[in-house]
Amino acid sequence: MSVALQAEAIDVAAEYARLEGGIPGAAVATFTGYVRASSDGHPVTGLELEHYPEMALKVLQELGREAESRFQLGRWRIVHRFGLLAVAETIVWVGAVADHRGQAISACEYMMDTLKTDAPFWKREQGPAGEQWVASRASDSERRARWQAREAQ
Amino acid sequence: MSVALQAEAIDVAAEYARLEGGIPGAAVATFTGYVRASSDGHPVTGLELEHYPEMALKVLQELGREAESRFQLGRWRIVHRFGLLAVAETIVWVGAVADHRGQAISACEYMMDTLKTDAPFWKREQGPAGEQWVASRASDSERRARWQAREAQ
Amino acid sequence: MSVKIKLFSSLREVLGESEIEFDLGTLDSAPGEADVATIKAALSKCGADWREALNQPNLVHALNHKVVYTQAIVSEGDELAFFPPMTGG
Amino acid sequence: MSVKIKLFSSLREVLGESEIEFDLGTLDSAPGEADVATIKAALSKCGADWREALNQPNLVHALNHKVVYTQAIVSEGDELAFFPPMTGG
Repeated sequence: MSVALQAEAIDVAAEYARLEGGIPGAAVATFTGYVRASSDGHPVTGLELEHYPEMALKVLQELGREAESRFQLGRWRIVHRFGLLAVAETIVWVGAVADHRGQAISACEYMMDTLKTDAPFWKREQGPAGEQWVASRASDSERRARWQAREAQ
Repeated sequence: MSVALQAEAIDVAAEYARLEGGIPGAAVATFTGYVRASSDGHPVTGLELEHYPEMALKVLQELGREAESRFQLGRWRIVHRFGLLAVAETIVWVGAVADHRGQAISACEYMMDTLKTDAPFWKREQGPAGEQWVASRASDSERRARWQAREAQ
Repeated sequence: MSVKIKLFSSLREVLGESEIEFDLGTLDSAPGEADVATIKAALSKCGADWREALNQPNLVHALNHKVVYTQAIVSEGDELAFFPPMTGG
Repeated sequence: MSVKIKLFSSLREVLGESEIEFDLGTLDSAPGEADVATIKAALSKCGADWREALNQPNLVHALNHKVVYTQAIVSEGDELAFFPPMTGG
């Protein structure tokens, strides 16, 4: 039922425990994203995540509430990092609690697909050849569009 | 890359740490199932999970390997309990590590949908009105069948 | 010439047995020709409760830990299990 | 009559600014009729780098923290942000 934007690494175990909260629903799904060691074939040594704090918070809160209503979630949580990240560190964590597994799992997929294209974060990759902004991926827009198509039906 | 059948509650934090293993893929998805406090409208006070140990182990190992190949998983893990379970306790935990989020999330959904109908476990619910075997659900068979339809394409 | 028969869940409960030995030699079938259906038919003669339990339409048969159809051939040393649809997870 | 303009990612980098104030009074538009397109056109006069950055086809415009089209009306006190497609998660 909440969003966190933080510079620190995500404590996945603590996030899970807080989400589950001692009174779990029947189904809890989580997703964690990590910094990759390579990107489109070139090595990556780190990542800088720029963000637009006020908008990011609003977008993610609205996204959580939309997921809650779409998938009848009992609880949800979205944690996104910003700042300097090393390879293999956590970037993002989402969790959803629902009565049925399909709802919890789909909610995580929906939250991830949507935040990738709608939340104001920008990745700048660091590598042996210098730094560069990560380009948005058509595949991310396509995954996002699947949910909009379902909405329109 | 392994299956556990156990009487003890599932230590979700320990399972996650072992799955992630210090060298995570870019994407880790997990699902945890818990004992519900009610079933089809009647209260449930506990659950007894009967299983066929040798077959359960084989079926879940094959399921994990199939998920690994279908979704190009780097790592996976399936933990299923048996014996007496109290309300709100863990029943099952699955986790998948992949390069891309779609793979990790779909693998968890596939493993759950398949084990519900294919792994030899039988739930016996305990409630104020006595005990009764849980009937299989058509919705579970339908969710299972979706994957078989995709396979046939 | 024996096969291990295992029963789970409501079948185990109704029939009061979790495991029995079945002698393939008692069947009319030639060796290597006894299938799951033949064994079900033979066990159905053990009484009305067996007949009813083994002929429920959604019965699952597992031969050596794999779900099979009733045409699967059963051999000496095999393990054959009967149970209702699975409800784990 | 001022609007806060924010720039992120490659726009911030290329233009060397993360936040500027923009005076709606400098526009020809009547009050309440200045839209995002009008402000983009005005800022494009600040130089070739501004013109190029603000006219890239996939530019995103957010007005008061919501993504909008260029027809959205901008009022005094609003916060208008320009940035390339988002790449979080």
